[in-house]
Amino acid sequence: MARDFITPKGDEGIYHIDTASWRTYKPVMNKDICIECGICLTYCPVNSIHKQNDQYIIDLSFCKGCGICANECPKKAIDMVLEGEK
Amino acid sequence: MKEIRFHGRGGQGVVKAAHLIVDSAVQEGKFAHFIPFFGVERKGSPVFGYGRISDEKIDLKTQVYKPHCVIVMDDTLLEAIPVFDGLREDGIFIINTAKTINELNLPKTVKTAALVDASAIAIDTIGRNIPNTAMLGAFVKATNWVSLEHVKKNTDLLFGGQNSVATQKAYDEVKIYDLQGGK
Amino acid sequence: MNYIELLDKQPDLVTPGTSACQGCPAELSLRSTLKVLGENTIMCIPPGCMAGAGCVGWNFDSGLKVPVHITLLDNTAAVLTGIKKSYEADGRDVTVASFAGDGATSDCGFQSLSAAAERGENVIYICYDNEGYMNTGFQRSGSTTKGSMTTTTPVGEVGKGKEQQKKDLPLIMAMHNPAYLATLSPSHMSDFVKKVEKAKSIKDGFVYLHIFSPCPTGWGFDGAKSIEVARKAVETNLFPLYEIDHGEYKFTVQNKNPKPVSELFGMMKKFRHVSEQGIQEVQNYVDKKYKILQSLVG
Amino acid sequence: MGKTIAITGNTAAALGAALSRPKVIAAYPITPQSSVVEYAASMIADGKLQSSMVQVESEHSAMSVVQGAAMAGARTFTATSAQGLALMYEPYFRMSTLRLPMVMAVAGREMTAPETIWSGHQDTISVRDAGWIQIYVENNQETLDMIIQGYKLAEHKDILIPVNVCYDGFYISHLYEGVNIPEQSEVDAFLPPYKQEHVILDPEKPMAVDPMTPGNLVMKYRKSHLDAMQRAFDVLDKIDQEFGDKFGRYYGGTVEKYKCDDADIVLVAMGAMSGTAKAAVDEKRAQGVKAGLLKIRMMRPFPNRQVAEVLADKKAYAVIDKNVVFGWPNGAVYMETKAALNQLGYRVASLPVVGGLGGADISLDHMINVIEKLEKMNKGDKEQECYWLED
Repeated sequence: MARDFITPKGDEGIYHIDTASWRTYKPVMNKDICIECGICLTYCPVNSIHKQNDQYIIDLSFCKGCGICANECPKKAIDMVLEGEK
Repeated sequence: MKEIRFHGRGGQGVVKAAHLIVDSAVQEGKFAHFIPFFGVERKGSPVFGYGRISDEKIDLKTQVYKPHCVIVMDDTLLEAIPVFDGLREDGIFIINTAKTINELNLPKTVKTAALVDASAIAIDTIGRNIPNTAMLGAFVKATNWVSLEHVKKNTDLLFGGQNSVATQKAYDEVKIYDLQGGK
Repeated sequence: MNYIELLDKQPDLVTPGTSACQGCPAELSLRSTLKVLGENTIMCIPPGCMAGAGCVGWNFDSGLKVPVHITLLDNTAAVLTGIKKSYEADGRDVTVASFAGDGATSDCGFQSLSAAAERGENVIYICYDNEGYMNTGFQRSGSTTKGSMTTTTPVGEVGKGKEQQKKDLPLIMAMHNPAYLATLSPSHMSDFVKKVEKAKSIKDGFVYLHIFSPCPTGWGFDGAKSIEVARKAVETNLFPLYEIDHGEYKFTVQNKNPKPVSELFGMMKKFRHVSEQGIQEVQNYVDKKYKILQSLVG
Repeated sequence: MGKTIAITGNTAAALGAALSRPKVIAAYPITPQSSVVEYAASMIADGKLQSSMVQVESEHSAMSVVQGAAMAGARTFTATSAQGLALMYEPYFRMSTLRLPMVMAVAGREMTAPETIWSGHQDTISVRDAGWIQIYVENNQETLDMIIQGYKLAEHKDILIPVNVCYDGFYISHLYEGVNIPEQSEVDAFLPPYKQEHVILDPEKPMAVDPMTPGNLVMKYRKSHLDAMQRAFDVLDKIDQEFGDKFGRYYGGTVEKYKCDDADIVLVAMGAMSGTAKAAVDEKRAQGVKAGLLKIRMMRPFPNRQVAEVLADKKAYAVIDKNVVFGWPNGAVYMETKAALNQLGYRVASLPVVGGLGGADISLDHMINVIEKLEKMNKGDKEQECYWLED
């Protein structure tokens, strides 16, 4: 796309970086323990947790592996697991 | 082109008086301007400004050094400010004073002087010692550079009340002295 | 729709991959805020962590899915005013909001903020308070808590961290008589969402929202604990949650048995050096502030 | 065609702005500009001006408010002076580099210290390299007319650069003289509503305005800005022609050449003092001296060709600066004029002159003295020492 250089503006797309590669540990949800309270979803800073078909799913595409979800889960249903394991 | 220097004190309406002269001249198809010289505006502090009236466009944007007319709104300024500086040989000196021509003791360089007790007229007409609109009457009578009719009309427009009465009264009462041969 | 469903279903208007630190609650707050404010929003973000994290865009790409402008550090509230005035003149209802750090808010941007609040501009000024200039490496700000170690209030033979108490920005802004003011914590997300919803509904004056935003990187704690730290700040009354709706003061989260601030101090490195006496000074300040708030609530 | 009434320069500025129908005005009072703010506010209070006016707490915020409004597509106006302009510097730079068109009137005032509130060009000269177009005017009529023209110039699709209309503090801001006020309908026909297309903050068209930008792209934005500035000469000349055809007043565009064609010696001046220089030229012409005046209207961008073409074949010229360049022993316009001649390969004897700082009067005698100094110079004369117009 030929671009004018009048005013600096970002209108071509959404800038993002691959934050998934930042992870050392990844969250893994134990669905047997999960009570589907949704607490993890409300605290995920990167919006990686969503409800799908009545289940909470962690999408790892941008998850930075911060561990807030695991820390805040009232049932301790999320484990932080070293990347590459399991 | 006629050049005028105005002297007065903050609160006496020097700028408004000058504006009324310019308004009148412009309405008469002439060119005129006024450049005030501001210090820090305070009631009572000396103020001055420069006016010009001409049949041709005025390009000058500078102070007046050789006035054809000096207007002094307050005779206490005679002691404080060099009001006579540069007044032309054929220049007119107009002053608001209750004093007589002899009491004023004007320098010999003044050849024509117009005296009017504008403060008394102002108190008498508008009820306050704001002598500017009365001084306009004296100015018109002494110079005839703008018409009394326009000045009075503009005074009515700007101030209303008894101000144009003050203008007329001063026009009628101003005393003009020819001091060519000394007083 | 409860707040969990709302946060789940509303579109995320922030780029999916910002470069905010792991566990950054400011990123969480920005996403949650924009989910509530929605697409009819214009966002101004002055220099700070969220701007630095890419939310204001890079090259030819935007960092948000709503219009965003990086204001100067010190003119955010004035720029909000100008944008809003233009839309008001067109008769178009657009939410105009900021997401500014505490430095841009309490320090050099305060003059423009104070004036916009005094004029009662119909804009939403949001401050995320991470108690310092974290984007540039944690220098102290007016909003830094007393005792805190920062790079400009270092701890050494003589230095004992920041010597002054935290500037109480929400209360200062309260005295500007805004249409709506609230303190928010990402640890209390239901309360958080309600307050942003209320802010969005205000059409008759200035809105000021102050979000407490612990910084794992600068303050020295594990990013997994961000929400815990934020919660502790509420529980200790260091950051009480209240709102002022057109002059009506109200605690939105009751705190019957506040915990000592020492519990908060123990959670992070920035207070590690603070003596008991130092903690007590902050405790006294917190207690005094809370009493003032109680008297305002009445 | 309108009516002629006597008004001050500040009123002329406010009226020029009002006739241009800005959507948003934000301003903060400062001597000698204050009555612009007051007059605009009174027009709004009287229902004569349909603008949204923000009474900001500082010039920094004034420029920031209009920047916000401009990003939302509004036509905006503000005015300031000296310290106010200095306080504005940060958003001032941003307004121009975001290429947001607007007009800001500046009642020129000296910068402190020493403490002063009076006339001077130091304020606008000091920000001449901040990306704005700067035009200096000579009287109240030109102030009003140039503000209207300024919008047309700023908003021209080949330009998109904000414009300063610089009028001398007191000597114009408080000058009271007759000004022809054009009819609103005439101005509307000359200056249609502005529709911003190159950038917008609008939820219907989401974009980041001013994302972080790497140096290789910053280079492109800067080059584009400089290119647009170079187009401003022609655009201003055309706007001046169009304005003159419509309103009967032509100003010469980038420069006004007053009796320059057959002149041997030329004064170069800018702003209110140009009027006094014209009077001096007339007086010396009456004595048989072939003098002329080159009035620089556009200071940024600097009309190097237009200036050099006038001066190239003259015996000598003097540039009267109402500012100084710290670091050179003279003023800025002199430096620019000399650079313009040099750039095109001309060498003409020249005299730098500085006067009028802090409201000091530049008198008719001063101007005549400068002409007389030039009369004594020869074509080959080297650099002259700066001549200071003192009492």
